[in-house]
Amino acid sequence: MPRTHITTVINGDETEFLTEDGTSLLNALRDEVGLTGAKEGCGTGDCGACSILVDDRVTCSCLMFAPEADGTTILTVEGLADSGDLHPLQQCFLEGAALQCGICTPGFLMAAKALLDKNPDPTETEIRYALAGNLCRCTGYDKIIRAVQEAALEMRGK
Amino acid sequence: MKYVAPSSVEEATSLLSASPSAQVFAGATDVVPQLRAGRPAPELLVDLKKIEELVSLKSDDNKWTVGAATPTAYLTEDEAFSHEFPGLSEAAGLIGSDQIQNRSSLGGNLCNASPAADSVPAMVVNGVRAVVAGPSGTRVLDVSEVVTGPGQTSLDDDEFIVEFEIDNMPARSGDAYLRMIPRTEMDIAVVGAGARVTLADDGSIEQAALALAAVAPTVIRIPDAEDALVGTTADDATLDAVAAAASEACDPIDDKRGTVAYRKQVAGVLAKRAVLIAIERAEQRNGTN
Amino acid sequence: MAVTEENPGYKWVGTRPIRPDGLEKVTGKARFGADLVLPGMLYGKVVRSPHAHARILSIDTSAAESMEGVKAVITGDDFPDLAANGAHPSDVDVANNTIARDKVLYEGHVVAAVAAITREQAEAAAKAVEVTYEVLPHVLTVDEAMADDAPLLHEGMITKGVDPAPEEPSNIASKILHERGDLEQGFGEADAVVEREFTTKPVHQGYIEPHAAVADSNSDGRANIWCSSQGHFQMRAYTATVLGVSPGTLKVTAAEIGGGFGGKTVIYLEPLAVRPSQRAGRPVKLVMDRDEVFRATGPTSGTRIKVKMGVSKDGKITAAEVWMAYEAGAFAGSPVGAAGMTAIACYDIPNFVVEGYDVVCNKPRVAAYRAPGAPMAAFAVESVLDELARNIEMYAIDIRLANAAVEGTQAAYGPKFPRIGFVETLEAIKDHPNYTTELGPNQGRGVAAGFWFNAGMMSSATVHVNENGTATVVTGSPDIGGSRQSMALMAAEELGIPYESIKPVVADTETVGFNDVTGGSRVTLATGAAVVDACRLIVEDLRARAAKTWDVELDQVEWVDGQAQHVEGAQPPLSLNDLAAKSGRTGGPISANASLNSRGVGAGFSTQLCDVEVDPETGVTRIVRYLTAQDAGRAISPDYVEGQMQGGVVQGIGWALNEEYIHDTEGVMENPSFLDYRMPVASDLPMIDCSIVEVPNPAHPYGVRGVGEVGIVPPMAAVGNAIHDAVNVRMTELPMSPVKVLEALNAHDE
Amino acid sequence: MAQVHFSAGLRELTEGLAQVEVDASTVRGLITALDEMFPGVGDRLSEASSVAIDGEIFTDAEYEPVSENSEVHFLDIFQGG
Repeated sequence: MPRTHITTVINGDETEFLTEDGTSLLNALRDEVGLTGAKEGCGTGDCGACSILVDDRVTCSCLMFAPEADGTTILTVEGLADSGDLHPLQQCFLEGAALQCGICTPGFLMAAKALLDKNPDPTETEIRYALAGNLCRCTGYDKIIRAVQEAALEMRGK
Repeated sequence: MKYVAPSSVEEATSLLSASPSAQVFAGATDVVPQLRAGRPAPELLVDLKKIEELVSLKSDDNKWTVGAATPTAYLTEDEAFSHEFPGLSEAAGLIGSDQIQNRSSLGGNLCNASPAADSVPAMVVNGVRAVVAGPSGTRVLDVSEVVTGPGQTSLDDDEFIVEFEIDNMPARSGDAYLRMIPRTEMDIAVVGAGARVTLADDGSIEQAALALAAVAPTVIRIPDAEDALVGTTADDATLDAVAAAASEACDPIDDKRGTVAYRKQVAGVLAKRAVLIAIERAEQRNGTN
Repeated sequence: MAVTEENPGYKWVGTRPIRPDGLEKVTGKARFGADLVLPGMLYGKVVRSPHAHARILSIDTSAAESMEGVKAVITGDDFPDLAANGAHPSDVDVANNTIARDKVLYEGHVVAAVAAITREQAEAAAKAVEVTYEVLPHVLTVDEAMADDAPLLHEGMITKGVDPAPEEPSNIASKILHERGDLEQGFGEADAVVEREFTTKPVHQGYIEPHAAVADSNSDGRANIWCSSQGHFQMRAYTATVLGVSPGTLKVTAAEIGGGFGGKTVIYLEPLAVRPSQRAGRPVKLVMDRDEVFRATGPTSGTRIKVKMGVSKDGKITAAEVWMAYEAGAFAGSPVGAAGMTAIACYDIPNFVVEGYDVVCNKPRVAAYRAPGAPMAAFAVESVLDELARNIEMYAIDIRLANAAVEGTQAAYGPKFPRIGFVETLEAIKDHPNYTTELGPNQGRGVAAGFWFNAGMMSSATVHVNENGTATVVTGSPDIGGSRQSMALMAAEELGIPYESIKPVVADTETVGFNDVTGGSRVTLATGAAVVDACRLIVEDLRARAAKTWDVELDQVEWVDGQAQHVEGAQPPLSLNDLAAKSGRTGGPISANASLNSRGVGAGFSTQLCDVEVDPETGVTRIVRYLTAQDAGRAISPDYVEGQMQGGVVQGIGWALNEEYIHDTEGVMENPSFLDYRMPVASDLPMIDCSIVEVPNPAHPYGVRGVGEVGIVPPMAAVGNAIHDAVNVRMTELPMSPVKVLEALNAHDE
Repeated sequence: MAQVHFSAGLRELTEGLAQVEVDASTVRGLITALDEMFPGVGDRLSEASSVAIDGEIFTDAEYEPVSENSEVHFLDIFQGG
């Protein structure tokens, strides 16, 4: 089957790849582009482990067909740090022990970034609802919520 | 599966007419899980999001127009829209996570034809109209006429919804949507209830609309409850009658998400609560809109 | 906050530095099971049974084999017949669960596997494998399976633990029994007696990472395997058994693991990747979809449990009678044994009978899940105890204090307890502000306690001192919850060098000595003890090298703060860096191994306090406040001790409120997705308050007990007791979903 | 003599006895002695994964020493998660 040529900007770099039309953007990123930071936990948009930003909006990459990405700008967890300097969310997740196994962490970071970009001073409840699309089975969410609060505080201070 | 993203309504309809096994989609938030669950793959995937009018949100003096593929996040983020139709905005904001709401749309939520679609009761009570495009032009349907049964719509295979029209909220009116899910998020409604009321000058209810989701093969209106409300101030006895009418009108199924008895009982509870919120909002708007 | 016998004055143990593997995990670099790509790699796909119970009449693979890109198709016939070879029955079960031979025993049971060049080709080929079944009648619950004329899963299953052995086969794999004293006398002495029957549904571990394995094999059968596993040595052993090869021919590397909770202590995919890889001569990757994870892995047992208990007016439990039946799924081996031992282990009870049955049924074979078996039994026993406390008007905490097991109490399962910290967890709850916070309308408060043994088992560790005085700590225990941090903290403490100078590594099966699975809350205890032993060997070696350098006797050298010091100060100290830099002069590289079979397991106790609010019109329960107090022995890494406590509680809350396997009448799972298998999301929960209790385990160098499991034991009863406190209905079925709570409220009103 | 305790499930093999005294210096010696007293019990005990000696639980305890006054319990198989 002929494959479709896709041009995107991923983590700041113009990136081209070939894909079958029915392939999910998640699988294209992982298999064709070699970015395995986004994870497949469910493939149906229920766990958020595959969350990425597409044109600044947080999206489950498992629910996007790869050709839909043509012409978009994508940010994955691999592009979250600024040339080696961790994003405050990454730093706060580390310092606050907000991860155990770490499989959900890339998705949480991207969803939390989308939240803080939109709402720099969220309440605990707003954080909990904004992250409700991201499942974590290890932490009970407590330390994740605290890490996002901490990162928000730090980002507002800057 | 071949993917195409037409840039005009005409291009889309001609693609659909030419390919009987085509699937239109907007956010694909239902299509992808269904394909994964084993639904036969269509030959053609028609992405409607590149058609300008399908992704838009506008208002004029009389009405709002919402492109059928507009992400529901646009609705909840739009302060004017959310002020005009707080219940519809809330319903849109209940469709899945933030991730989903950046993709899901009113058109997709309606045409997926699930009895449990959150936005549909809120659209029905607001009298939303669907502008449907097909090979021979467009036609306008009341939203309540679109879904005919679980997974079934009145649209032809080569038709799709372009946009929704919603008349501005009248003075002294308010809408509300509530749903019951076991968790706080990320669930399909076990029961959903949308309500809208318009109050008379004396504070009594002049018009009422009540619609329930997930309690019948399609979203249903509850005329008995609406009739019971009109002319009253929604005192306890009236609300009890509303609840009873709502429970009575239900024709639900037992499934993994809830039982018949539960759905009937909770339909009454949510109907009552939704009406009360709608009344409160109507009082707050107090004629000045 | 910590209840402690003494302040040990550690420099690193008990601190909260950044975890060693953290940076890779927040930048997306960490490599999990499905992330590995090898040159020439094929994609595999498994073919599964659509039936709950059926005889396999034939499998036709010819169409699949002829499809484009398909490189191998395998079935059960491609594996040795272990039963015919006289293998141990439990090994036969492992093999037959990995791929069915004559019969499929549950929906999702593997019947074949394919490997092809692309994912899409593999999926198409899997669909093209034609299996002809003769559908058989099935049984889904313990009641159906134990019925007199129930269809049998295994024709030869004779109940173990019954004397004389039954002559007829049944679905009851075994019976367990514990008893002491005289029940009749005990109930005779009681002033209040409560008898209740409880049911619980199978629930899944719910790890976010689906199972994944990559195998690269050759025609000679040797293979490299990368997998997401809680124990790659165990995977090696199981895989070798199923393939009929020597374990030494397999090299297994543990990928980063995306959660396990017991569910990744067993094999599913590894042999199904190795065999096609061997056929094709190319690497094969197999990754499960989420629905495969639900249908064919995991869950823990659904149960039916009857509890009768009596108490005297002063709150002493006089007698307890517990009957329990646990679903094993398709093969023998439910955790009913542990359930029987833990059910009443928190309390000192003079008269009891605990009877349990391990029952097979046509559902996926159960796998370990966090304190396997204990949570369901605790739900039953702690609910009854709550009711007894109300009957005699005693506070829930106080009735537990009145009966609490302490050092010297003879546990219901046999031996006397050494020093334990149960009472301290009860007191920690009483001392916490949550205990006296005022409740609002429709709110209620519940208490429950739990016990878990914790495990020891076998571990190995190797410590290498690098030439600049840093150290590499190598173990074979996959890190599922931050254990590398604990290893580094203990090594830093022992060697006296900074935590940052230690690099903890999880090595493959060829690079480090044997390690049992990461399970049973054992890693910080047992692997930690191996690390401590290896570090102590290093320190001995360093002292000897310093003595050689100074030309003094060994006893003239002490190891203090990361350096060799002369006891009389006659020599300038030699740091680890100094000694490492010149190791060539003093005997060569500095390295030590330690291997052990751990002793001195420290039992874990947890007491929890839950506040709920119930909507009486919809039956929805929300958690308002939650406090967990747990005896960690010593919290080596408090961040990750809290993480284990909070994570265990929230899994328990999910189990309590919404999680369950739902099967249709044909035995097909109806909710194999995260949408309908409702695990808690962030907005469902409050912060989970933790009180780490530290009653050191005297048998461990740092007092560690193990913290991973016991936290999931009390929540279901804590939530149920809180619901009762809020709306006065006693919930006896899990999950306590809105539907069930509203039914109970309606029945109560009538 | 070490005190050996049997769980109720094992008592069918020990003529109903809950406890016996055995002269042995290791767990293996103890199992051998018990098997002589109660034929068949040895296999069952060897299947048990854990042994508690004076309250301390061991896995694969065959060669663990047992002292003069030790209290020994054989435990049913259980698995951690």
